Amino acid sequence: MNLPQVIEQATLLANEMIAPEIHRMELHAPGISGVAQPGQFVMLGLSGLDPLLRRPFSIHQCTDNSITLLYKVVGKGTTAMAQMGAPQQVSLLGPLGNGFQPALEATHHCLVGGGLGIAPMLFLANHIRKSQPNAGVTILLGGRNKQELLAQEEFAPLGNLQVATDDGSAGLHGFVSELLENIDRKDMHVYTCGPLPMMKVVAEICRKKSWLCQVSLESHMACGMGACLGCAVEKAELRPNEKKYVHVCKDGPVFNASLLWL
Amino acid sequence: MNLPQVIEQATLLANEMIAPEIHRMELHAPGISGVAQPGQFVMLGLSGLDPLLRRPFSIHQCTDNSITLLYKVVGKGTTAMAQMGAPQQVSLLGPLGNGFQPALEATHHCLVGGGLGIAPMLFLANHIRKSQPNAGVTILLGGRNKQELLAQEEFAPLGNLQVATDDGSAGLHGFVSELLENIDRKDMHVYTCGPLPMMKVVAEICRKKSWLCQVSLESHMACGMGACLGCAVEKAELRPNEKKYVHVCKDGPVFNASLLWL
Amino acid sequence: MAINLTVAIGDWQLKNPIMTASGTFGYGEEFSPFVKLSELGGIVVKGISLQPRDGNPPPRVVETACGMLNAIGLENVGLAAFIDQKIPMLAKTKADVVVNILGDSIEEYEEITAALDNEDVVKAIEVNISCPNVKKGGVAFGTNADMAAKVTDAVRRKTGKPIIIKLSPNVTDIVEIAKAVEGEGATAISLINTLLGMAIDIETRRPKLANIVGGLSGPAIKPLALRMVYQVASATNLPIIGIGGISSLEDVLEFIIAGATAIQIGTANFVNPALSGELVRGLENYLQNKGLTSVKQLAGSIIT
Amino acid sequence: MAINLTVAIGDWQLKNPIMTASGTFGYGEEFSPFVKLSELGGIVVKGISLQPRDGNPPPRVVETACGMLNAIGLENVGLAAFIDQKIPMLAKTKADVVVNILGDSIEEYEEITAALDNEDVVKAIEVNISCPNVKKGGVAFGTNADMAAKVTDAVRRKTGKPIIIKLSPNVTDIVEIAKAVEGEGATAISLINTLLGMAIDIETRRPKLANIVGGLSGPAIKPLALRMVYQVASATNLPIIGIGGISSLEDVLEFIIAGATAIQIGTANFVNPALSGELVRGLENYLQNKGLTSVKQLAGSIIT
Ligand SMILES: Cc1cc2nc3c(=O)[nH]c(=O)nc-3n(C[C@H](O)[C@H](O)[C@H](O)COP(=O)(O)OP(=O)(O)OC[C@H]3O[C@@H](n4cnc5c(N)ncnc54)[C@H](O)[C@@H]3O)c2cc1C
Ligand SMILES: Cc1cc2nc3c(=O)[nH]c(=O)nc-3n(C[C@H](O)[C@H](O)[C@H](O)COP(=O)(O)OP(=O)(O)OC[C@H]3O[C@@H](n4cnc5c(N)ncnc54)[C@H](O)[C@@H]3O)c2cc1C
Ligand SMILES: Cc1cc2nc3c(=O)[nH]c(=O)nc-3n(C[C@H](O)[C@H](O)[C@H](O)COP(=O)(O)O)c2cc1C
Ligand SMILES: Cc1cc2nc3c(=O)[nH]c(=O)nc-3n(C[C@H](O)[C@H](O)[C@H](O)COP(=O)(O)O)c2cc1C
Ligand code: FES
Ligand code: FES
Repeated sequence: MNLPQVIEQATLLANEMIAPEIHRMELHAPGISGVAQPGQFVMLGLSGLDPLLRRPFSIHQCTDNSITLLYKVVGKGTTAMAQMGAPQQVSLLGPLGNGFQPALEATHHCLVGGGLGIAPMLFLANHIRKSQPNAGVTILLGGRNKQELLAQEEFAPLGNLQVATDDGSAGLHGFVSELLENIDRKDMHVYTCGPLPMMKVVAEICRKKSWLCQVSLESHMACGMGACLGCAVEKAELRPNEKKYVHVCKDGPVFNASLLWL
Repeated sequence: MNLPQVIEQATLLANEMIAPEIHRMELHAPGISGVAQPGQFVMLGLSGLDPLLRRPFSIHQCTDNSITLLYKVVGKGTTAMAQMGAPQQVSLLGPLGNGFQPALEATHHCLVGGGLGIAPMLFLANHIRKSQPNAGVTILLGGRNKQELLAQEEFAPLGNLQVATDDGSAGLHGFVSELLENIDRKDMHVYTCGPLPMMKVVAEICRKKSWLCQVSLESHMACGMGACLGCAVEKAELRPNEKKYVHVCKDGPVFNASLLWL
Repeated sequence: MAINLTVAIGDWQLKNPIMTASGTFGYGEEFSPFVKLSELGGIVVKGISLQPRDGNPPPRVVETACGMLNAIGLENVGLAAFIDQKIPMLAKTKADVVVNILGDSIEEYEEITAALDNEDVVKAIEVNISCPNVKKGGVAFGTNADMAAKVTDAVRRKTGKPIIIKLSPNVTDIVEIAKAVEGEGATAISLINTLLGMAIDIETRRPKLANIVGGLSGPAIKPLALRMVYQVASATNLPIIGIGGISSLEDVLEFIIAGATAIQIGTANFVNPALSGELVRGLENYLQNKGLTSVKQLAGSIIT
Repeated sequence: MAINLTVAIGDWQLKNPIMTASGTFGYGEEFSPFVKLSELGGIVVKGISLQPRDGNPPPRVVETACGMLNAIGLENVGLAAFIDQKIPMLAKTKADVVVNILGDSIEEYEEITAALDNEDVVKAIEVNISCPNVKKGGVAFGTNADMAAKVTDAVRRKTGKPIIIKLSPNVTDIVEIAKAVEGEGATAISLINTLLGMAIDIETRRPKLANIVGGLSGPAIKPLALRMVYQVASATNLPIIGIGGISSLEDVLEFIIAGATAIQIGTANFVNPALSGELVRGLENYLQNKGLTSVKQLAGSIIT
C-alpha cells in the first residue's frame, strides 16, 4: 500500500553539521510532510548529471510543513548536500515506501536505532507519543561513540531512553542489542533501523523472546518507486513457488523481520 | 614562446553580475598575475566530473596579486561559475598562450573590442598606458546595446574612447568597425577581439589601410596547453608544404591577421 | 497553428514521438502520479519472458560517472501473469502499450508473440535481442546478424502487430545487424540497449554488482547512441526509435535530427519521473516557437 | 618498508604502473611544468604516422556528459620529423618513452617500427589499430581479428622492443581480438581506445564535430573500459595496460584489481596536468597504508 507521491520543489530551511560528518537538513515540503508516515523515505535530487540519481533518505522529523533529514557525508551526493545553504531549492520525490506499522494493541513499544539508523526513529517516537499518549515507549540508541548518539535531547522526552556505545564513552559499553536483551517483558513490539548485523541480532533476540519485530532496510536504489527493480534483497523462502526477492523501495523499507529472516 | 605555467588554487575575491548574463570574477592568483601578459588566458577548472574540462577565459584585468575574468553565462560551466562565492577556491591553469605584442615603435595603438571580446582589451590598454605612457591610444568598443558596452568607465581614462551599438542605444548606431574605418591615420597598430565576422572586417580594413593587425581567436579547447591538438583553426596557406592549421592555445590566441586570412 | 506531433511505426500511429524505455518505467502504473500515461507516444513495459524470473542477486545497480550500471537480470512476472494481471490494468490507463519480450530460444520468442497478438492494448512488440544481463538468449541474438534475422523472421510470422527489434550496441557493426533485421520484415528498430560495463569496490576487491558485469545507461552513453541512430538511419529505410541517455528536450531534438522517428526515455525517468510528459509539451512548444507545424519536418534533418 | 612499484612489460621494467595515454600528453614537453616525466612509468606520445598529417578540420573537440568527443584525425609531425626533432628532446627528459604508431597499411606499420627500433629512448611501441578518426587503416585493423593478427605479426618481425597492441572497444568480442594478437607475439595489450560517438548542434542541425563522428573518452567510458580489461585479463596471459576514464587513485586501483599490469591517464591530463605524477605518489602511499609491499599484490586480485 503506497501512499500518494509527489515531486516537490522544497526550499531548504536549514542545513547544519551536528556531529563530525553528520548533518541535519530541514526542508519546507508541505506536500510531503502532510502525508508522510514514520519509516517512509524521500529521494533527494541534485542538480546536474553527476551525481545522476536521486539519493534515498529516511524522514527524520516531520512537522505540518517541513521534513528533516539526518545524513552522513559518505560520497559525492552527500558531499554536495552538505554544501547547500538556505534558501536553495531541492527536488524531493516522496513520501516513498511502507513505513513502520506501530502496533495499536502493543503494551509496549521499543525503538532500537544504531548509527544513522537513529534517523527514522525520531519521527516514529513522536508519532507513537502523539497517537498513543499512554503507551509505554523504550528507546535504545547505539553508536560507535558518544558523538554518534544523535538527537538524544529530542528522544529524551519521548520515552525511556537508554544508550550504548562501542567505546563506552556514553551509556553501556557494548552493543545496543545488549540493552534489548536485558529487557524483561512479555509483550513488546520492536522497531529497528541500523547496520544489517545489528538488525539481525535484534531480530534474533525478538524471535527468542516472541516479540514482533519490524526492521527498516537499505539497498542501492535507482528509482525509489518500484520501477527499476534495482533494490532487491533476498527474503526467507517460505513456499517453493514464492518470489526470491523483495524490493526495499516498494515492499519496504520496513519489513516484518520474520518475512526476511524467518 | 610560452611563458611559465602553473596550476594555482586561486581564492575567489569577488564574483558579481555587471550586466544581464555578464559576470566579473576576481581571483587571488599571484602565481599567474605575476607573469601574465595581455591577451593571455587561463583555463578555469570546476570541481566534479561534469562539466569535465576546464574552460578558457581571457585575463581581463591583472594586478600584482589578482586577476579578473569577464564572462558571459552561456552553458553549464559558466552557470556554475556564476553561482560561486568568495572565498571559494578555484583551480586555474595559466597563464596560457601568446598574448598581444604591443608594437613599441607604433605611433598609435588602436584597440577594437566587440561583445565579450572587450574582456582582454582592458588588460592590454592598462599595459600600454603603463609601458608607453606617451603613446596615443584609441579604444573602440562595440556591443549589441548599451548594456553590452562593458567596462566603459575603466577604459575611459586609458585613451580616446569611442563606442558603437547595433541598436543605437549608445554611441554610433552601427558596427564598431565603422568607427575604425573612419580613423584617418597613416601608422597605426590595431588589436582586436570579438566575434569572428567583426574581426575579419577589422582585419580587412587594416589590410586596406596598411595597419598591422593582431587578432585574438577563440576555439573549442580541451587542454589549453598544446597537448590535445583540439583547438586547430585553418590558416591562410602560404607555401605548398606548410601546415594547414594553427592551434589557438599555443600558437595564439593572438595572431597576426595576415597569418590567418592573408 | 496546430502542431502535428504524430509519427508512424508501421500501422501504429503514435500521438507523439515520446515513449518510455523498457525496464525504466515499470508497468506504467508506478508513474501515474507524475505522467498521464495516455498522453505519451507509447510506454514500453518491463521485458516479459515466458516463465516468471527472479532476476539476479543484489546489488543490482550502481552509479557511475553520468550513468549507472544495472544487472536486474530480467526479473519479471512472466507471460501468463502479465496477461492476467497487468494487461487489464494497462487497458484502463488508455496508454499505447508496447511489450518488450525476451526469450531463451526462438521458440520462446514465438510463443510470447503469439500470445500477445490477441491483446488489443498491445500496440507493438519490442523484441529484446540485446539484454546483457541474462546468460542465455538476449544479447547472443543481438550480436550476430544471422541470429537477429532469424528471431525477426520467426516473430514476424506470429503477429500482424508492428515488430520493433531492439538492438545491442555491443557490436562491431550496428548497420549490419540493422540491415539483417530489416531484410526479415522488422517494422522498426529501437536502439540502443545498454553497454556492458563493470565497477569494482576497491575496499572489498569485489565487483560492485553481484552479477560482476551490468548494462551501462544514462547520459554517459548518449554520444554512442546518437552515432548509432545516425548510422542506422542513414543505412536503412526503417523507422528508428532512439534510446540512450536522453534527459532533456535538447537530447530529444538531437536524436530526431539524427534520424529517429521516435525516442524512448530510460534512466532519466528515475531522476525525474515526470519527464516524459514534460517532454511532450516541451517538444510541442519548441516546434511552435520555431514556426514548424510538424515534428516530421525535423526528422532526419541533419546537415552534414 | 620500501614499496615496490615496478612492473614489467616484456623486457621493459617500468618504474611504476602509471603511464600517460597517446594523444593526451603531447610529446611530453608540454607537461614538464607539472610532472617530472622521468618519474612516470612511461609516457606514450601522440600517434606517429609515416607522413606528417594535418588532421581533421575544426571543430575537433566537444564536451559530452562526463566525457568528450575528439576527431583530431591524427595530426602529427610524421616519422622523420619525430625522429629528428622530438626524440632528442625526449632523450633529455630521461622519460621512458612509448611511441604510438599508426599506418594506412601493414607496410607503413612495418616501416615506422623498423625506424623506431634503432632509437634507444623508445622503450616500447604501441601499435594503434583502433583510431576511429582516420578513414583508412586505424580502426579497420582493430575490429577484425585476422587483420589485427597480421599487423601484430608484421610489426613483431621488425623490432626486438616490446610491442603493445592497442585495441578498439568498438567490437563485439574484445577477447577474440586480444587472443588473436596474443597468438602473433604481442608483448602486451593496451585498451581501450575511444568509442565512436556523435553530438549534434540543434540550432544549426549540424554535427558538433566537422568530422561528423569522433572518439568518446573520459569518465563516461570507464565502466566499459574496466569490463574489457577484466575480460581480456581473464582470457589471456599478456600484461594488460588499462585505459579509459581514469581520473583518480580509486580508478587506478579498480583497473589494477581487475587485472591491469599498468594503466594510462588520458583525458584527465587535460583536467589536471599534474595528475599522473600525483598518482604515482598516491599509489605508493596507498600500498603503504594498506601494509602491502608491492603493487603486484594488487594486480588481478579481484574476488568474484
Ligand atoms: C531507504 C533508505 C533510507 C536511507 N536513509 C538514510 C538516512 O536517513 N541518512 C543517511 O545518512 N543515509 C541514509 N541512507 C543511505 C544514503 O542513501 C546513502 O548514504 C547515500 O545515497 C550515499 O550517497 P553519496 O552520493 O554520498 O555516496 P556514493 O558516492 O553514492 O557512495 C558512497 C558510499 O555509500 C554507499 N551507498 C550508496 N548508496 C547507498 C544506499 N542507497 N544505501 C546504502 N549505501 C549506499 C556506496 O556503496 C558507497 O560505499 C538511506 C538509504 C536508503 C536505501
Ligand atoms: C582563448 C579563449 C578565451 C576566452 N575568453 C572568454 C572571456 O574572456 N569571457 C567569456 O565569457 N568567454 C570567453 N571564452 C569563451 C568561453 O570559454 C566559453 O563561453 C565557455 O567555455 C563556455 O562554457 P560553458 O560550460 O558555459 O558552455 P558550454 O555548455 O560548454 O557551451 C555553451 C555554448 O558555448 C560554446 N562554447 C563552448 N566552449 C567554447 C569555447 N571554448 N569557445 C567558444 N565557444 C564555446 C558552445 O559551443 C555552446 O554553444 C574564451 C574562449 C577562448 C578559447
Ligand atoms: C534498470 C534498467 C532495466 C532495464 N530493463 C530492460 C528490459 O527489461 N528490456 C530492455 O529491452 N531494456 C531494458 N533496459 C534498457 C533500457 O530500456 C534502455 O535501452 C537503456 O537503459 C538505455 O537508455 P537510457 O540511457 O535512457 O537509460 C533497462 C535499463 C535499465 C536502466
Ligand atoms: C584528444 C585525444 C587524442 C587522442 N589521440 C590518440 C592517438 O593519437 N593515438 C591513440 O592510440 N589514442 C589516442 N587517443 C586515445 C587515448 O589515448 C585513450 O585511449 C582514450 O582517450 C581513452 O582514455 P581516457 O578516457 O582516459 O581519455 C586520443 C584521445 C584524445 C582524447
Ligand atoms: S529502487 Fe527502483 S524498484 Fe526499488
Ligand atoms: S586546446 Fe589542446 S592543443 Fe589547444
